[in-house]
Amino acid sequence: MKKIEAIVKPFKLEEVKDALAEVGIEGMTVSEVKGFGRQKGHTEIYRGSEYTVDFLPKIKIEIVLSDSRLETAIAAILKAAKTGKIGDGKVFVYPVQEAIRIRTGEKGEQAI
Amino acid sequence: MKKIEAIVKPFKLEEVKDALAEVGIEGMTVSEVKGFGRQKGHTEIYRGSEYTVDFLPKIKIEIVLSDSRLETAIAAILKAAKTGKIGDGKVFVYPVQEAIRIRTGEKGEQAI
Amino acid sequence: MKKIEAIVKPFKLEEVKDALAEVGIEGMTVSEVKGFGRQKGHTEIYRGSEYTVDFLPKIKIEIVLSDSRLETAIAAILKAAKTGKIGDGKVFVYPVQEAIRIRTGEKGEQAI
Amino acid sequence: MKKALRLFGILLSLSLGGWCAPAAPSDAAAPAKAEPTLEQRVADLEAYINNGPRNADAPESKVTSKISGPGPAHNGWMMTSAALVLFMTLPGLALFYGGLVRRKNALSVLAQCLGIAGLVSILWWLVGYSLVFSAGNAVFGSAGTFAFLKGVNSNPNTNYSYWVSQNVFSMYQLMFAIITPALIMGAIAERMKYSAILVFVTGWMFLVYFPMAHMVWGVDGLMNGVWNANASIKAIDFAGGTVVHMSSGWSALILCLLLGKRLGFPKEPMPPHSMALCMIGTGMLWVGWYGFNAGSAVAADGIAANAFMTTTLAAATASFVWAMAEYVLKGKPSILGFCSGAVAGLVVVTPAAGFVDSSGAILIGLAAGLIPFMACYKLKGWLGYDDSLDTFGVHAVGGTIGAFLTGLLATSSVNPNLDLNLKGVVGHILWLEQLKAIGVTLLFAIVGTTILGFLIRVLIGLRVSEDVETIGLDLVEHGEEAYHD
Amino acid sequence: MKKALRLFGILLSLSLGGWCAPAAPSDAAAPAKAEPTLEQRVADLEAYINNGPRNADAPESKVTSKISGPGPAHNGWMMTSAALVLFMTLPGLALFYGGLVRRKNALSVLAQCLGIAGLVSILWWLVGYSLVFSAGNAVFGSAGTFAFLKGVNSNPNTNYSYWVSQNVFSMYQLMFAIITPALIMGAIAERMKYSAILVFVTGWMFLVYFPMAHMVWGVDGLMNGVWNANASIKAIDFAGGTVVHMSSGWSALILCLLLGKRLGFPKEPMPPHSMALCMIGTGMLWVGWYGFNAGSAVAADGIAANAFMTTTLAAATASFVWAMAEYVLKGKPSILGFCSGAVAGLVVVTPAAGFVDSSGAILIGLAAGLIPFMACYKLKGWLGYDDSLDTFGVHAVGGTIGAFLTGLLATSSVNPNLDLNLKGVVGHILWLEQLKAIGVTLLFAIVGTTILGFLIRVLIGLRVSEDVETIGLDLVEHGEEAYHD
Amino acid sequence: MKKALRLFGILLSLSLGGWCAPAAPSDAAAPAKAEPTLEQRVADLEAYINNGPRNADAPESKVTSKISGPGPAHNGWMMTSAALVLFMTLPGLALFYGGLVRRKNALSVLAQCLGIAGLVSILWWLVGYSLVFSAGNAVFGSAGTFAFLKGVNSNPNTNYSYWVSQNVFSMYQLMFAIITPALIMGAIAERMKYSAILVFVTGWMFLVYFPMAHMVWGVDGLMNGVWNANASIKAIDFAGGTVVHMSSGWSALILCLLLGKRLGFPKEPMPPHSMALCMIGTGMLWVGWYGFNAGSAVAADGIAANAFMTTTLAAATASFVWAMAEYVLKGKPSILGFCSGAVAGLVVVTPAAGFVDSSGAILIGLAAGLIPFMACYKLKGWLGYDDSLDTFGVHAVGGTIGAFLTGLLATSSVNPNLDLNLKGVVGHILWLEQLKAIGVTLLFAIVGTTILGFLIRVLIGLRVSEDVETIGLDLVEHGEEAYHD
Ligand SMILES: Nc1ncnc2c1ncn2[C@@H]1O[C@H](COP(=O)(O)OP(=O)(O)O)[C@@H](O)[C@H]1O
Ligand SMILES: Nc1ncnc2c1ncn2[C@@H]1O[C@H](COP(=O)(O)OP(=O)(O)O)[C@@H](O)[C@H]1O
Ligand SMILES: Nc1ncnc2c1ncn2[C@@H]1O[C@H](COP(=O)(O)OP(=O)(O)O)[C@@H](O)[C@H]1O
Repeated sequence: MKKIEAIVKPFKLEEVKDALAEVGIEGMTVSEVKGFGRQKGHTEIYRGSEYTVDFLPKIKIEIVLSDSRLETAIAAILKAAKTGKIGDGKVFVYPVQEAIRIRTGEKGEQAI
Repeated sequence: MKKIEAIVKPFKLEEVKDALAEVGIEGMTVSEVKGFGRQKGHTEIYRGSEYTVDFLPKIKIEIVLSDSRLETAIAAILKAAKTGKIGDGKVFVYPVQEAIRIRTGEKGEQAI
Repeated sequence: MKKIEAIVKPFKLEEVKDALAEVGIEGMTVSEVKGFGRQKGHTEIYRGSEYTVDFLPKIKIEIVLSDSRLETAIAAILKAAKTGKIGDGKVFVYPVQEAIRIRTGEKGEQAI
Repeated sequence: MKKALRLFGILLSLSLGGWCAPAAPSDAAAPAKAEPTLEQRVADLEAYINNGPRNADAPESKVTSKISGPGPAHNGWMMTSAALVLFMTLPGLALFYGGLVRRKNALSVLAQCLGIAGLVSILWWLVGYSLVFSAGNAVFGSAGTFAFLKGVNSNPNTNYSYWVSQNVFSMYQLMFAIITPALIMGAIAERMKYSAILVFVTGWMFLVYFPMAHMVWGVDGLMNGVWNANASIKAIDFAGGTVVHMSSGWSALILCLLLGKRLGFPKEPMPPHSMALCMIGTGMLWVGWYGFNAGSAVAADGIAANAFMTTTLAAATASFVWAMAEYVLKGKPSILGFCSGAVAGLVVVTPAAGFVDSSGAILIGLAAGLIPFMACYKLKGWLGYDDSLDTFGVHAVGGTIGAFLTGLLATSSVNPNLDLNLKGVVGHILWLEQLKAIGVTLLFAIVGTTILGFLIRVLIGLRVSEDVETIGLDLVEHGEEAYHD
Repeated sequence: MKKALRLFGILLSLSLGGWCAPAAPSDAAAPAKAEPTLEQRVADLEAYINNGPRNADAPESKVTSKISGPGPAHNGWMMTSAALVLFMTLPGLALFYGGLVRRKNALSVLAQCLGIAGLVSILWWLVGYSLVFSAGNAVFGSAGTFAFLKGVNSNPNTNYSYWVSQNVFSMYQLMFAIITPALIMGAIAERMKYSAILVFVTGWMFLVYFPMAHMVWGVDGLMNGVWNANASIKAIDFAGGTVVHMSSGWSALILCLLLGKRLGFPKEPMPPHSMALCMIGTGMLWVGWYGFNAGSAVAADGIAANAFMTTTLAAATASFVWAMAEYVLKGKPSILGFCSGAVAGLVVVTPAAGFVDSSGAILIGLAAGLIPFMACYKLKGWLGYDDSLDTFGVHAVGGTIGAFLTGLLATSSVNPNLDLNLKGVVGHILWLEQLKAIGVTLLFAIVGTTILGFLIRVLIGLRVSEDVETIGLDLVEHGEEAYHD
Repeated sequence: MKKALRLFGILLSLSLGGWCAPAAPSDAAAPAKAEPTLEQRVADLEAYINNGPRNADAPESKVTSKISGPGPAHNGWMMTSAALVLFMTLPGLALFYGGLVRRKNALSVLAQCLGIAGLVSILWWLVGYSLVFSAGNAVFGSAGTFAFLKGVNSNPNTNYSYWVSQNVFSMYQLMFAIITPALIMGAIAERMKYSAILVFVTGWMFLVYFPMAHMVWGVDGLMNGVWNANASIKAIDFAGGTVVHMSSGWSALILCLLLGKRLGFPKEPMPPHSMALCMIGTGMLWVGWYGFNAGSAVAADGIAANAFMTTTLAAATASFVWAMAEYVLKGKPSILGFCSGAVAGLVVVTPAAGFVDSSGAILIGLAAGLIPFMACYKLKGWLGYDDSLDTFGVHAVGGTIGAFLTGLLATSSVNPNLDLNLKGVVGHILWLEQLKAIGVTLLFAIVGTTILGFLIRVLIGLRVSEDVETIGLDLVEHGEEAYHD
């Protein structure tokens, strides 16, 4: 089993979700994060005090899935999340040792 | 060392925390996430515009611990977080390579 | 490739970011989390109802990087995030299998 | 006990009687009246300034008046006051309560306030105003006299004011009828079914609010000591200590007992989701309360002026005292402490505002800062009921203290109307009459709410399911969320 | 059609004419006048109470008055009303709209309301008040008479009020001129360029608002049926159903069509980022609307009192009916339903407030709870335009219904002024006159907005870029974020 | 310099003297007076309309009045105004400031506003009102005359108003006494100890506010140019440019210098946690300011009417100008810019509101939009002090400009009272007198705050610990959090 962690632009969430659904991925966990990278931030001014905001809002999507579905899932994400502009984000892949469904106690690929 | 990542229903947080404390786990990091899975979302209507909200609020609990405590910790979570209804969540286990306590610089199992 | 996950005190974020920039780390993802550990929480009272708040606000910084930069990055974080007081947080290190830049499709160390 | 039962019997028969009371005789064709003399015209103008009767208002008067309509200053002040009292509920109380609940139930509180505003307005137009403010018996007005606000136009109803348009007066009083049941919502927040709330409020208006308001303010009301020479109980209540705060506060206690505690109470933490909203609401309540208390003079006169002063002093003192009590006892003066104290001060001074002087107001502020404080901090813990937002601790306890203190502190040097029918009473046995009024109020609130509560529990259920309570009322009952990031 | 074209021609020439109309003759040196007798002095005082003319106000009068300045009660009420109407925009409408947009655009709505308040105030001072309220022709006042508010001091302008200071009257009317274009912002929220908005509003005031307001309320206005005996269209509009709600609502439709839909509409969910703010705004709108409607009597008299009552009843009924319709049809009474209903009720009753009685108000409340509800739930879906926050559904539909219902329900028993110039009209063919007024309003709103919209689109563009729309207007156009955690 | 020192000496001795001044003689047993004639009665009624004295109010008058109590319109307007001024602080200023701080300190600002409201009310009742508004010497009233608001009942105090109840007047003035120290909180936000704040405010009221208010508004005040024929400084200040804004603004500067910068300032970003709350607060301040400025006429008369107009024009113009300056210079008109401009406009017009005409108001709006703008954008950066929320930049700079411009723009055509004691001054050397008043105000504010600040720093410390500042004041000092998700 693997875990995909995709950092994407917030307005791409719906599209990525739909793309994943199309390739049969139906479980994921999503969180709001702030990203720092090549994409430049913006400046805010409050009565003369200028603040550079380096961190940009991003969405992190986490999916645990079987090794066999890894490639299709990544492809789906890459396609849906891409705008071609800087700041599109990353996909990271990690090894997973175990997965358990709390409701049933099922383990491994059954659980995801 | 391993990392447990447990996705649970929000109102179960306190119970899970207590259950972990009982088996001697005293460190964890918690975040608010949105989950997507078999549990169905709900519909919101604002002046005729209907929105299906697919993502449901969940809590992610992350615990880094020694291999030896892994099983008891998982058992405690499974017991405390279970309602038996769809959407109870998952437990994922990942390998951890290193842990360091910032305050002291201690490493490995000392650090957690 | 490795992933560093650093849990730090919120007001240390800027310093850690700057310290990482100095050693050439220019990509990271940050999120707000709540920590539970040795550091004690606080009590809030609302018209006679006392609540003990065990979870304290922390910042999680995630950095995926090449094995070669791991040590310098950790050293930079440890130095910048340390106050010496309880609750300074942890640094965890995980193995990473793959990284992809969505914009270009670049893989591996190219992507981070 | 026997006496209490007999009283109850009388009240019951009177209550029922009210519904069948004959409509007030319509203005019969009056014999032609004379034009006023110049002196009478000047006297009428002076009457306007002094908020007194025109020559034409005297019984059997034989002259007309050149200024028979409303008086602009009094009318203007009462429109302002009515708007201020609405402001207390929408959005004042909605925010005060809405900020104190958990995020997932924030909207449900707003829905309760909004729903009550709509529902009660319709009932008021239908028959409520008539039941309260037309002449009838000691407990109820007549249902027919002003049904559908028939005949309630811009001319004053001289039973209540010589110079304020009756339509304005009726709307001003509507705002009181709206906020009173809305106050109850504090005790049952986060768990009561919306349908049950609508049914409960409808019944409660008829069983508790309309009779209470008629008894205290109706021209022939049982406890209208100031204006009704025949009142059986010679009690006074300037702006609604019994009618508004006691009736809602004690009903709140009963209802939250019938309803049971919130899931997880008191173990699970349920901190206010937004103290900021709660404080905004408090500010609005305080500002709006000037309409409530100073407006209760039904004129922009010296009595209103006095009520304005006492309201300010009591609210400010109680707010400061409550928070300082926390400072001393807990080391931390809290925003909720300041807010609770302010509201408590306003509650306690409500029945007294137009009857006591500045020192009386400061005393009231002191009592309001300490006694409801103890009720919320200690009593609730001891007794273990789940009054979510302390409607009982603040409004029932505060309202009761207020009614009693009014009996001790009222003085006709501040309000000459106390000399009309209460000459031997004020300053002597008024406190005893106040205790009687407190008793009648408790009776109505407790009996009415108990009956209604049981009935609704049996018929449609009072409470949402556990699942709904866990997810939150906003999403399940109203299909919305308070915030989207 | 031909007739419509001819009317349009006349209107056009009148519009242009307005600019060159000769300034009103300055107060010529009047022959010395006599002191008033005691009886006249008393009559003047009575006139103040009754909101009538002083002896000196009669044409050709030969006496002076000892009370020639403003009357305090009417002045006080109008200052209160003006403050209330400002409160409707700042922060009322800003919150009502601001809560309904997405978080990333919340501030842009506030910037629109604040910018309009500043801009329109300056235009009003410059020439706006003069164009609306000085005598001129049927469509425009004269630009010069009151330019820079010259001569607009604390004395009443007896064309509009015997007792209210003209400077207060001018500020009261300014608040209307501010909220009207601000209402349009609901339709174009989340995508229109800030610079384009400022230019649009400037043009729109001259092309639509100033002529509309003069036609309806100006002393010699085309459709000022109540006060102008020579009005071509004998229509009535108490507080601005045509001038404020229809003109803004129909302009909003045109502008949002010219602008196009928001990116992602209707697929992407765009739920309100804070229903709590939206509800606070609603409460403030409701409370402020008392200044809008009851203030439109320009006195604290019986007509104001009536407007106060009808406003309350219509708002409360519509709020309840809208949410109950949702309850029945969708199973969930929503907070946005209660809020929308309240606003709809207030919109529909606006033209009628001082002309209908309590039953009329309840009927209006019913209509307001159901018809705009259908417009928002069904019409928008069918036609597919993106009126972000339903300015069209509520203000255009509601305003139009209101103008029409006023024709059916107005009665001189409530407002004797209807007997001045409209004796045979009210209760007979008034509805027809109202239809004509509706037509003229549609003409001005649609033609004016279309011309302006196209012009601005060509010259500087109406819409922000896709990138900006995605990131949000707050950050890019105003350099700020609404919330920082 | 010498002269300044001498002045200081005089002021000091006067200040101390105030405390021992003999109580005003109680109303001695007056010889029996005659009833008023019909003509006198009519004249009294006219006096009410015109806000003039009754026949009985004349010194040595031998008649009584049939309308010796308060006049309803003036009373009603002043109650409305007092409520509006309270609204400015609770919740207006609390939100304006509370929105601008970081989330972790949001509640601390609310606690400051609430605590000041309570504390100052109690001081005011105790002795504050008496020190300011009883007759005494040029700097202080007498402590005893109205201690515990003794004798402050619903009858007018004709030193200040013929028609407004003294209890209402005293409450109206209390609201000023509350908001003034609350304004200082902007400069020291996010780091000052709560206990130190309570002690500071207590001392500051006695050392700065009470003498300032007596000097400017007290019947025998040193700088009360309009009403005190013997005023040494013939300055004018309509609604508190010196008393409220300059005194708080300059004290704020001193206090924030004594306190030091916030941890991390100016490196760490400290953006407003909620511009939405800040804007709500701004709207409330603007609306409430009508009570502040138009209420300062202490009557609903033509002077109030004029103040209403000038307040509107100045606020709107300054708001627009400030934001447009940002638009031109930075490319982005910000919400905080609009809000700051509005507040600056209101500040600058405060001393002028009842003395200047509409063109004067527009000029004031222009100055208010540009000069404080520069102070906040440039001055603060140059000088490097940490005035957290720009109390100095807006209130001190704005108040000082306002006081000076009032000297240039005041005209008796707007306010005939300027002809009473200032005939040769207004339009000539008034600006010089204004400079003197500015000097005295600076003296009191700077000296008083410096002494107090040092004293408190030594005795209990001004500042929270670094740890507390890092965690946030809400949690540590008040035991609460502003929001729970
Ligand atoms: N080394 C990294 N580790 C973790 N997250 C990263 C890393 N580099 C980039 N990110 C995340 O990816 C986002 C996009 O990266 P950025 O460099 O801005 O653009 P691009 O993805 O187009 O190269 C960042 O905002 C950050 O959230
Ligand atoms: N493959 C997955 N990867 C990551 N998170 C998942 C995955 N599947 C489910 N989840 C998380 O677990 C939660 C519960 O899953 P769901 O399918 O709704 O019910 P159940 O846990 O009862 O099977 C989801 O809301 C989501 O947060
Ligand atoms: N075993 C663990 N797994 C995950 N996170 C942990 C663990 N232990 C501690 N943490 C995180 O580190 C933070 C600091 O830990 P704590 O024990 O309070 O102090 P210290 O870091 O000084 O030892 C916690 O708030 C929590 O977020």
